[in-house]
Amino acid sequence: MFEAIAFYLFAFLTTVMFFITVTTTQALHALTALAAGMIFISAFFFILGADFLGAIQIVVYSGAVMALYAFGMMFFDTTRDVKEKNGNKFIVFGLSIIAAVLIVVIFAAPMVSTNIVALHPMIEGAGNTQELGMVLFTKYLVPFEVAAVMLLVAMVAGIVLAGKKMDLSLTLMNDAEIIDAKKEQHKKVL
Amino acid sequence: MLNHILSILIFFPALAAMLGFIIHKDSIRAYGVAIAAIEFALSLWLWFSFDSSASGMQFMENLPLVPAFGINYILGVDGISLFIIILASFFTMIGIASLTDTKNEKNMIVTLLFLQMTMAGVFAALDGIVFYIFWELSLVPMLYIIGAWGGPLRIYASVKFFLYTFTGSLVMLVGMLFMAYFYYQATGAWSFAILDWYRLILPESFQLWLFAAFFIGFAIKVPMFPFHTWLPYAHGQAPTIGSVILAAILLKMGTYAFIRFSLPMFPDASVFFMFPIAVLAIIMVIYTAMVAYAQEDVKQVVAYSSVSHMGIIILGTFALNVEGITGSIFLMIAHGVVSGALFLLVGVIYDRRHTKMMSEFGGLAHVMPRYATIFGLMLMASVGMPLTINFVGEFLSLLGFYKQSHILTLLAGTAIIVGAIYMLAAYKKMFFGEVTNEKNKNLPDVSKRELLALIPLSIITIWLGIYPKPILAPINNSVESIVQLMHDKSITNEAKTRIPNLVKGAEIAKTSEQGAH
Amino acid sequence: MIEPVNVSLASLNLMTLAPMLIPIVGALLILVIDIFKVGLDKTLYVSISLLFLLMDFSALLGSAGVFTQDGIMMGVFNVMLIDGLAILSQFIIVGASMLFIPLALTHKRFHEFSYPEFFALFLFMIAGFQFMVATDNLILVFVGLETSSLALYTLVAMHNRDKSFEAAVKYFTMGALAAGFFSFGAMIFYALTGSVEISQIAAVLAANKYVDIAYVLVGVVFMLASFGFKLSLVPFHTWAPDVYEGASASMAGFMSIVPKIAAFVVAMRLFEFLIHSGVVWLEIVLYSFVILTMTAANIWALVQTDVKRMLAYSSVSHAGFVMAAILIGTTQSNSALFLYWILFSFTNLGSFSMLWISRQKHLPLHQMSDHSYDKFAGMVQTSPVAASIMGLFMLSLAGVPPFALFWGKLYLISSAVTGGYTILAFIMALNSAIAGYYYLKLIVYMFMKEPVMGNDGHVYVSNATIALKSIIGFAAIGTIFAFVALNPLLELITAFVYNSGY
Amino acid sequence: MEIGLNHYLVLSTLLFAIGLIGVMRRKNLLLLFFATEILLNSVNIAFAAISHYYGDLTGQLFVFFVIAIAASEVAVGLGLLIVWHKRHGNIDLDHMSTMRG
Amino acid sequence: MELYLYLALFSPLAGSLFAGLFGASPRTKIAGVVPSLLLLLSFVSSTVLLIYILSGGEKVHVEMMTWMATGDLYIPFGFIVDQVSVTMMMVVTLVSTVVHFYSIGYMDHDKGFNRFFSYLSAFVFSMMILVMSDNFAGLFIGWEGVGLCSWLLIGFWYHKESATWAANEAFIMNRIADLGMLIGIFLVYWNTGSLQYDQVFATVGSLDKEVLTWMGIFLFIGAMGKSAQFPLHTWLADAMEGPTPVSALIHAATMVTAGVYLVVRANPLYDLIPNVGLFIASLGAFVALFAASMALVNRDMKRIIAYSTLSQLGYMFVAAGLGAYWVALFHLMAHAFFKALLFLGAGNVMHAMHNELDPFKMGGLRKVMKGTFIMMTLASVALAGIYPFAGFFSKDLILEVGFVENHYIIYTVLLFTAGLTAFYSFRLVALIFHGEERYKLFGIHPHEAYKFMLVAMSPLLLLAIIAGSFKMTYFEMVTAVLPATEYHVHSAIAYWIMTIGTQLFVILAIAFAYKKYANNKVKVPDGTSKMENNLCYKTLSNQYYIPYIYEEYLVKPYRELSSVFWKQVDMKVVDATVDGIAGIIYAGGEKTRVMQSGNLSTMLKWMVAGTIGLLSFAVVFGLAVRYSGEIKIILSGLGV
Repeated sequence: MFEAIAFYLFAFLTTVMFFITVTTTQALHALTALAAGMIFISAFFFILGADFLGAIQIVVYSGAVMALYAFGMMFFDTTRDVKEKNGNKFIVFGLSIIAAVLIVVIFAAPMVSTNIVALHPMIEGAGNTQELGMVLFTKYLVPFEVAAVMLLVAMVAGIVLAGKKMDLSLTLMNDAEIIDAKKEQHKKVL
Repeated sequence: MLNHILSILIFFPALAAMLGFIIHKDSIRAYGVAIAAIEFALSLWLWFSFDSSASGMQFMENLPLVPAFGINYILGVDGISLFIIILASFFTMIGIASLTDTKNEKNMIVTLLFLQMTMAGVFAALDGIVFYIFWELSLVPMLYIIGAWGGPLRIYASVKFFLYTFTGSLVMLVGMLFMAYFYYQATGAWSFAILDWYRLILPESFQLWLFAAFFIGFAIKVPMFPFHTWLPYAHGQAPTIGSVILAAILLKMGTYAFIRFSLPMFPDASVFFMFPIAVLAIIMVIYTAMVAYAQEDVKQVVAYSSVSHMGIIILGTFALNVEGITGSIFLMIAHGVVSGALFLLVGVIYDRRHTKMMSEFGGLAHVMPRYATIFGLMLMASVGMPLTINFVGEFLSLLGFYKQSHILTLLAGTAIIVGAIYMLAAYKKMFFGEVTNEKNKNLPDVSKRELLALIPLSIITIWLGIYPKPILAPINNSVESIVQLMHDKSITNEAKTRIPNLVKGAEIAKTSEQGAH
Repeated sequence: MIEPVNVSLASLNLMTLAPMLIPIVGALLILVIDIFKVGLDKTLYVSISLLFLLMDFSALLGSAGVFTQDGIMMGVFNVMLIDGLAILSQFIIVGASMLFIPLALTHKRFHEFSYPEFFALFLFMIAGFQFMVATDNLILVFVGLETSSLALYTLVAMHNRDKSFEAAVKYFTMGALAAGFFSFGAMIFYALTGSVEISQIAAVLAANKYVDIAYVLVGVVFMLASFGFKLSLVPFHTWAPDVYEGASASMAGFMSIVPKIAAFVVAMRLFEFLIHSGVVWLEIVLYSFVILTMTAANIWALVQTDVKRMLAYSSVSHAGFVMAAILIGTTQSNSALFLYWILFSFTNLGSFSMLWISRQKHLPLHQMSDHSYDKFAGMVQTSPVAASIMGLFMLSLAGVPPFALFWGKLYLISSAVTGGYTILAFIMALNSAIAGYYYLKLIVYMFMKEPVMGNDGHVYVSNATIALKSIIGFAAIGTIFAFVALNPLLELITAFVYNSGY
Repeated sequence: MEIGLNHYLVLSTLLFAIGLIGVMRRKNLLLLFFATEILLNSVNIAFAAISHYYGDLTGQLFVFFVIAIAASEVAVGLGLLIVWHKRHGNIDLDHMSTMRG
Repeated sequence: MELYLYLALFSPLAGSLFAGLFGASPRTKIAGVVPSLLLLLSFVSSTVLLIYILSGGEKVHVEMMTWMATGDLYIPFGFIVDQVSVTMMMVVTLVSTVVHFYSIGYMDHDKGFNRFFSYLSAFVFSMMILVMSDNFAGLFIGWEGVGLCSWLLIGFWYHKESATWAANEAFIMNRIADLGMLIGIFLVYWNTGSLQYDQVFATVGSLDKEVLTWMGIFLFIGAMGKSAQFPLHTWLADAMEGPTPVSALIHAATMVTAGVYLVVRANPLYDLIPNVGLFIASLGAFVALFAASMALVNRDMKRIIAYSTLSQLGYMFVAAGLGAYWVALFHLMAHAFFKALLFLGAGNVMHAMHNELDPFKMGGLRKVMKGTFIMMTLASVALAGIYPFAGFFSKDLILEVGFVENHYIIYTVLLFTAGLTAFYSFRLVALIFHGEERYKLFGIHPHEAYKFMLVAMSPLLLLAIIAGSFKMTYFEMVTAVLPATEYHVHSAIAYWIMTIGTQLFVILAIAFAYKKYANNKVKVPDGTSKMENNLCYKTLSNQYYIPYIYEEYLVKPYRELSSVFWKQVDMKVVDATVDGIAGIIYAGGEKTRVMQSGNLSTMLKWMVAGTIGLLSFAVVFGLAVRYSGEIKIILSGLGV
C-alpha cells in the first residue's frame, strides 16, 4: 500500500515537474523543475531498491549535470523569458500523445513472456552497492572502462570546444596573425 | 598470339589510348590513325585465321575473374560477332582518319580508342558480366563525344542517351543475375558464361519474364519503338564521328544481343513474343519512316532512317529461321556501313555550312557533283537497291519473316516504299533544283581526306552487295547452330514448329560443352 | 555475503581487447605528448595515429587468424564477441581510418589539424566504433556508440566554421534523441527477456515463441529509429546533408563510411534473428525503409546544387541500398553488405578527397557554396587528370562497370535475386539508374561545360599535397582494379560471415 | 493495488512522451537539452523497475551507464552551445538554418 | 556462246563505267561514242545469239557465281538465253543502240552529256539483267536497276522541279509495285524452295490453287508498277520530263514492257490460274481504252505518245492475260520499234521547236523537217495498225485473240481503242506537220535534226515497216518455250470482215483526225472554246482527276500524317512521356526538398514522426496478431 501511494505520488510529481520543464517559458523554472524531477526519480530508485542508483542520480544529475546547466544558463543569459516561435502545436503534442497512447496500449497489457532468467541475480545479504560493484567490475568491466574513455572524450571535447581555442579560426588567419594571437594568449595565461 | 588475339583486339586500343595522353597534340592524329589501322589489321587477321566452315566459337579465352561468383573472362567469336568486330575497327579507323578540325582533337582520339575497346569487348565477350561491363562502358566515351563536341542541345542529348540506355541495361543486369541464379540452382555452381546459359532449359513462365527483362535493355539500345526517342537527339547533337559510330556499331549491340542472348536462351519466349515484337518492329519501320519524312534536318532524317532499318533487323531476328537471322546479321553490317557513310556525308556538308537544315540547301548536285554521286549511292543502298549491301540483308530478313507471317511481312515490306519516300524527298531537297542559296554557290566538293573514308565505304557497299558470300557463309554456319540449339531447347509445341529443325544437334552440343570448360 | 570471484587471466581472453586498446593507447599518448610539448606539427600526430592504426590493423589480422582457426571468440566475461562480422567491420573501420587520417596533411592550414586533440579524439572514436561492433551486449554497444559519437560531434565542430558548428549541433541534438530511442528500445528488450545481450534476447524470444509480439515490435521500432538515425534512413536522415555540408570534406567522407558500417553490424546482429524468426512486420518495415531511403534520397540528390550535399544524399541512398542486405538476410546478402561497403569506401574516399583537395578557404563571389557544381565546370580543360579521376569516382558511384561499386551492386542485387526479392532487385536497379543522373551531372559539368570566368584550374588542386594525391591515387587504383581483388575478398568475406552464423 | 512492472513501464512511457514534447517543442537549445535528459531519465525508471521485478542487476547497470552517458553528453552539448553562443549570441535553433534543401 | 552472252550482258556496263569516268569532267564526245559502240557490240552479240537460237541451238545457260546462299536459300547470278530472252535482248540492244547513237546528237549541247551516257548504258545493263536472269531474284535486280536508272534519267535535268518530282514519283510508285513483286518472290520461295525459273515452274503444278493465285496476283502487282497499269499509271506520263531519248528507250520500248515480260516469263504459273489471267486481260483492255481516251485531248506531244504507250501496254496485257504469250511478246517487239521511232521523231521536233511541246503551237513543220515528218508519219501508221506495217500484224492478232477466246467485250473495247489510237496519232501528226505554221507566232526557227540522227533512226523505221513479216519465223522460235496456240478466227469470211472492218475503221479515224486538225483553221486553244469547257474534255484533259486525287488524298495526308507523327506523336507523346517521367522524378525532388528545411526542430519532428509512424504500424500489427483469434471470430460472424 505504501508502495502504491509512494509510486503514485512520485509519479504525479515527476510528471508535473517534467511537464513544467518542457512547457514553461521561464528558463529558470524549467531548470528548477528538471532538478526537482530528477530528485523525485531518485525516489523511485530507492523504492525499487536501487539505492546506489538513487544516490548517483542525485549526485550526478542534480549535482553535476544541473550545475553544468545552471552554469550554461548563466553563460547564455537565458534567465529571461524564453521566446520561442512555435508553429503547429498540434504536431508537437499530437505526435507525443499518439506515441504515449500507442505505447501505453501495449504496455498496459501484461507481458506473458516466461523463461526469463536473471543473469545477474540480486545477491542475498549484500547491499545494492556491493552487488552492483560486483557485476560492474566483472562482467561489465569493459563497458565501465569504455565509459571512462567516453568521459575522457567528453572532457577533451568540452575543453576543446568551450576553450579559447575555438575563438579564432586558424583556418582563415595567416601565419603572422597566428603568432600574434599565440603571444596574446600566452600573456593572458601569465 | 593468335590464342589471345581477342584480348589484344580489346586492350590494344585501350593501352594505346593511355599512351595517347602523352603524345603531343600535333602528332595525335597520325598516332590515332596508326593505332586504328593496326587494330583494323589485327581484326582482318582475325578474319583470315577464322575457320569459316566451323559454326562454334573460335579463339576462345577463359580466365577466372571472380570464380567464386562464376564470373570469368571468357572471349570468343563466331560468325555472328566476327564481322561486327571488324566493322567496328574499320569505322574507328576511317573515323579517325576523316576527323575534321575539332577542338581538343587529342581528347577525341583518345576517347575514340577507348570506345573501340568497348566495342570490341561487347562483341567478343562470352560471359554475361564481361559483356555487361563493355556494354555499359561503351556509354561513357559516347557520352563524352556527344556532350563535349555536340550541338547546342548536346548536354541534354548526351545525358538522355546515357540515362536511357543505362536504365534499360540495369534491368537487363537483373535478368542476368536471375539467369546465373537459375544456373546455380540447376548445377550448384554460379556461372555467367553465356555458353553455360545456353544449356539451361527454363520453364516457359521464367523465360517470359527473363525475356522481358533482357528485352528492355536491348530494346532501348536498338532502339525500338517506343524507346527510340533518345536516338534523334543523340544523332542530332552528336558530332559526325559520334553519329557514325553510334549508328554503325553501338546500335548493333542491341540487335546482336538479341541474337546472342534472347533467342538461344529463351526460345519459347522468343516465339511467344515474336508477334508483339514484330508489331513493334513494323511500327518502327513505318512510323519512324514517316517521322523521317517530316524532318527538316537532314541528319535527323538519317537518324530516323536508322530506327526504321533497325526495325527490319529486329524483324529478321525474330523470324527465328536461318534465312531471317542471317539476314538480320548481315543487315546489321550493311546498315552499319551505309548509315555510317550517310552520317559521314552529312558531316561533310555540315563542315562546310555548319547547318544541317535541308531548307538551307538545294541544287547541291551542281556545285558538288562527286558528293552528290556518293550520297546518291548511299541513298540507293539505304533504300535497299539490289546489288548494294543493304538489299541482301533486307531481302533475307523479310524473306525469313515471311515464313512466320505473311501479313506482317507485307506491312514491313512497305519499308521499301516509305524508305524511298523520305530518302528521295531529302535528296531532292538537298541536291536537286537550282542553287538558290548564295552561300552554297562556291562550296568545295569532297576533299581527298573525306574521299579516303567515303570511297572504301562505297566499295564495300557495292562489293558486298554483289558478292556477300564471304560474310554470309560464316554467319550462316553460326546461325544454323543457334537455330538448331533453339529448336532442341524449346519446350512448347508452338516453338518446336516455329523454329525449324536443321538436324545438326550433335555439333552444337559439342560446342556448348567446349564452352562450359 | 558476496563470494570472491576467481578469474583466470586466460579465461578473460584479453586478446579480444587488443585491437581496441591500441588506438586508446595511441590517443592517450598524443594527449601526453601535447602536455609536454605544445605546438608540434600535425605531421607528427598524423604519423602517430597512422602508426597506431597500423598496429590496430595488425592486431586485427591476428584476430582474423585466430578466428579462421578457432571460430567465434568470446572474451572478458563474454562481453566481447569477436566473430567474422566484428573482424570484417573492424577491418573496414580501421582500414578506412588509415586512409582518411592522412587527409589531414593538406597544403593549406585548417584549424582542426592544429590541435593534437583532434587526433586523440579521432583515435578514441575508432576505439568506440570497434567496441560497438565487437560485442553483442547492448550496454557496450551503447557506450561505444556514445564514445564515438561524442568524439565525432567534436571533430565535426572543430572544423571551426559557422556551418560546422551548426552541423555539429544538429548532429548532436538528433544524436541525443537517438540515444534516447536506443535506450528505450533496449529497455523493452530487457523487459521482455531480462537480458541485454542480443544472443540471449534472441534465445529467450525464440523460447517464448514471440508471444509478446507487440512488445517486440515496439522495441524494434525504437531500435530502428535509433539505427535509422545512425544509418541515415529516411526519415531519420535529415541530419546527413547538413552535417556533410558543414563538416570538412575529409570528415564527411569518413562519416559516410565508418560510423555506418559499425551501425550496420549492430543492426545486422539485432534484426537478422528477428527476420529469420519470421517477424513479417519487420520485413515489411525494412522493405519500406530500403525503398524509401533509396528512392527519396536519390530524388533529393537530383536537385542539389552542391556536390558535397549531393554526395551526402548519395551516401544516404547507398545506405538504403545496403540496408537491403539486412532485409534479405542471407549469407550472400550479408557478405554483399561487407563487399559493397569496402568498395564503397574506396570510391567515397576518392570522391570526398577530390572535394577536399579543391577546398578553398574563402568562397569566391560566384560560388554559392564550397563545392557547388559551377566550381567544377570545364574542369577537364584546366586539369584533365583530376577531372578524369573525379569522373571515375562518379562513374563508380553510379555503378558503371567495371569500377569498384559496380561489383558491390552486382553482388547485392544478386543476393536479392537469390533471396527471392525480385521486385526489390528491380527497384534497386532502377534506383541505380536514377542515381546515374546526379553523378552524371557532375561529369557533365566537368567535361562538357565551359569554365566559369576567372577559374584558372588552380583551385582544383589548391589543397593537394603528395600525401593527398597518393590517397586519391590509391583510391583510384582501388576503384579501377577492384575486380582483381574481388575473388579473394569475396571468398574471405563469405567465409567470415558464414562462420559467424549469418 | 499492487504496483506492477506495467505501472512503471507506463510511467516511463509517459515521461518519455513528455520528453518528446520537449524535444519537438523547444527552440532554445539549452531547454531542448533538458528534454533529452528527460528522455534518458524516463528510461532509467523503467530499467530500474525491470531490474527490481526480475531480480536482475543488469537493468541497474544500464541505468548506471545511461547516467554516465547523459553526463558526457551534457559536457559536449554545452561545449557546442558555448561556441555557438560566442559566435552568434544566441542559442535559438531557429537561427540555425543556413543549410537547407 | 557463253562469250557472246557475257559480251551482250557486260558491254553496256563497261560503257556505263567508261562514261561514268568522265562524269565530272566537261562534255566530251568520246563519252558518248564509246558506250554507243559498246552497245553495238552488245547488239551484235545478241544477234549472234539470236541466230544461234534460231538455228536450233540449245538454250545458253550459265551460272556466273553465287549471290546469296543461306539456309536452304541459294541464289546465283545465273543467266539464260532462250527464245524469250533472246527476243527481249534483241529489242533492248537494238533500240538502245539506236537511241545511243541518236543521243550523241540529241544531247550534243547538254552539260550532262557524259553523265547521260553513263546512266543510259547502266539502264541497258539493268535491262539485260532483267531479261537474261534465270531466276526471280536476278529479275528483281534488273527490275530495281531499271527503276533506279529511270529515276536518274527522268530526273536528269535535276534543276527542274518538275523533272525531279516526276523522277521521285516514278520511283516511289514503282516501289509500291515492287513490294508486291517481293512478296510474290517470297511466296515462290517458301512454296517451291527455289527461285530458279526452271525449278519453280517444274513444281508450280503441284501447288495449291490458292497459293498459286496469290503468287500470280503479287507478281502481277509488280508488273503493274513497271508497266504503269492502272492505278499505278500516273508516273508514266509525268516521266516525260526526262530527255526524249530516254522516253524512247525506257518509257516506250523497254522498261515499261518488263511487266509484260514477267507475265510471259511466268507463263507456266499463269496458265494454271486463268482467273488471274482474265483479270489481267480485263485490266489491260481497260487501260488500253483509258489511256487512249486521255491521249485524245492532251496538248503535250510527249504525253500523247506516252498515253499511247500505256494503251499499247494494255493490249499486250490482254494478250498475255489470255494466254497468248507469244502474241504479247510479238506486239511488245513491234511496238518497241515504232514507238521508239515515234519518240525519237518527237525528239527531233522538240529540238527544232526549242523544247516546245504543245503541238498546237507547231503546225506545218513538214516543210522544214521532211525526214522527221516521214518517219513519224510512218511510225504513226504502224501504230495505227495499217497493213502492211508492223502494228497491223501484232495488234490485229491481239484483237483476234480476244475474239477467238470469246471475250467479246474485250474485243470490242480493243477495237474501239484501235480507232482512238489512229485518231490521236494522226491528230498529233496533223497538228505538228500540217496546217498553218503557227510556231511563227512564237518566234521559233525550226531546223531539221543532224543527219546522223536520222540515219540512226532508220533501222527503227525499217523494222517498223517490216517487222510484221517475221511473224511466222518468230512464232516458230518462241513457241519452243511458250504455249504454241495459234489464233485463227474459224471462218475465213469472218476473218476478212473483221480485218477489213478494222482497217476501214482505223482509216476513217485517221481521216477524221486529218480533217479536223490538218487545216489552217486550227488555232492555239486558249481555254475559251466550247469544247474545252465540256465536262468530258475537262475530265480527259485532267486525266480523270486521278493525279489530283492522288495528290489530295494520298500524298497530302501522308505528308500531314508524317508531320503529325513527328510533332505530335513522337515529340509530344513518346518523347514527352520519357521526359515526363524524368520530369516527375525531378519535380518530386524539388517539391519534397522542403522537408529538409534546415531547421533542427523540423528535423527532430521528422524523426519523432517517423518513429510514431512505425509505432502505429507496429501497434496495429501487434494487436492484430494478439487478437487474431477474436478477429477471426468477428469476421466469420460478419460472414466474410
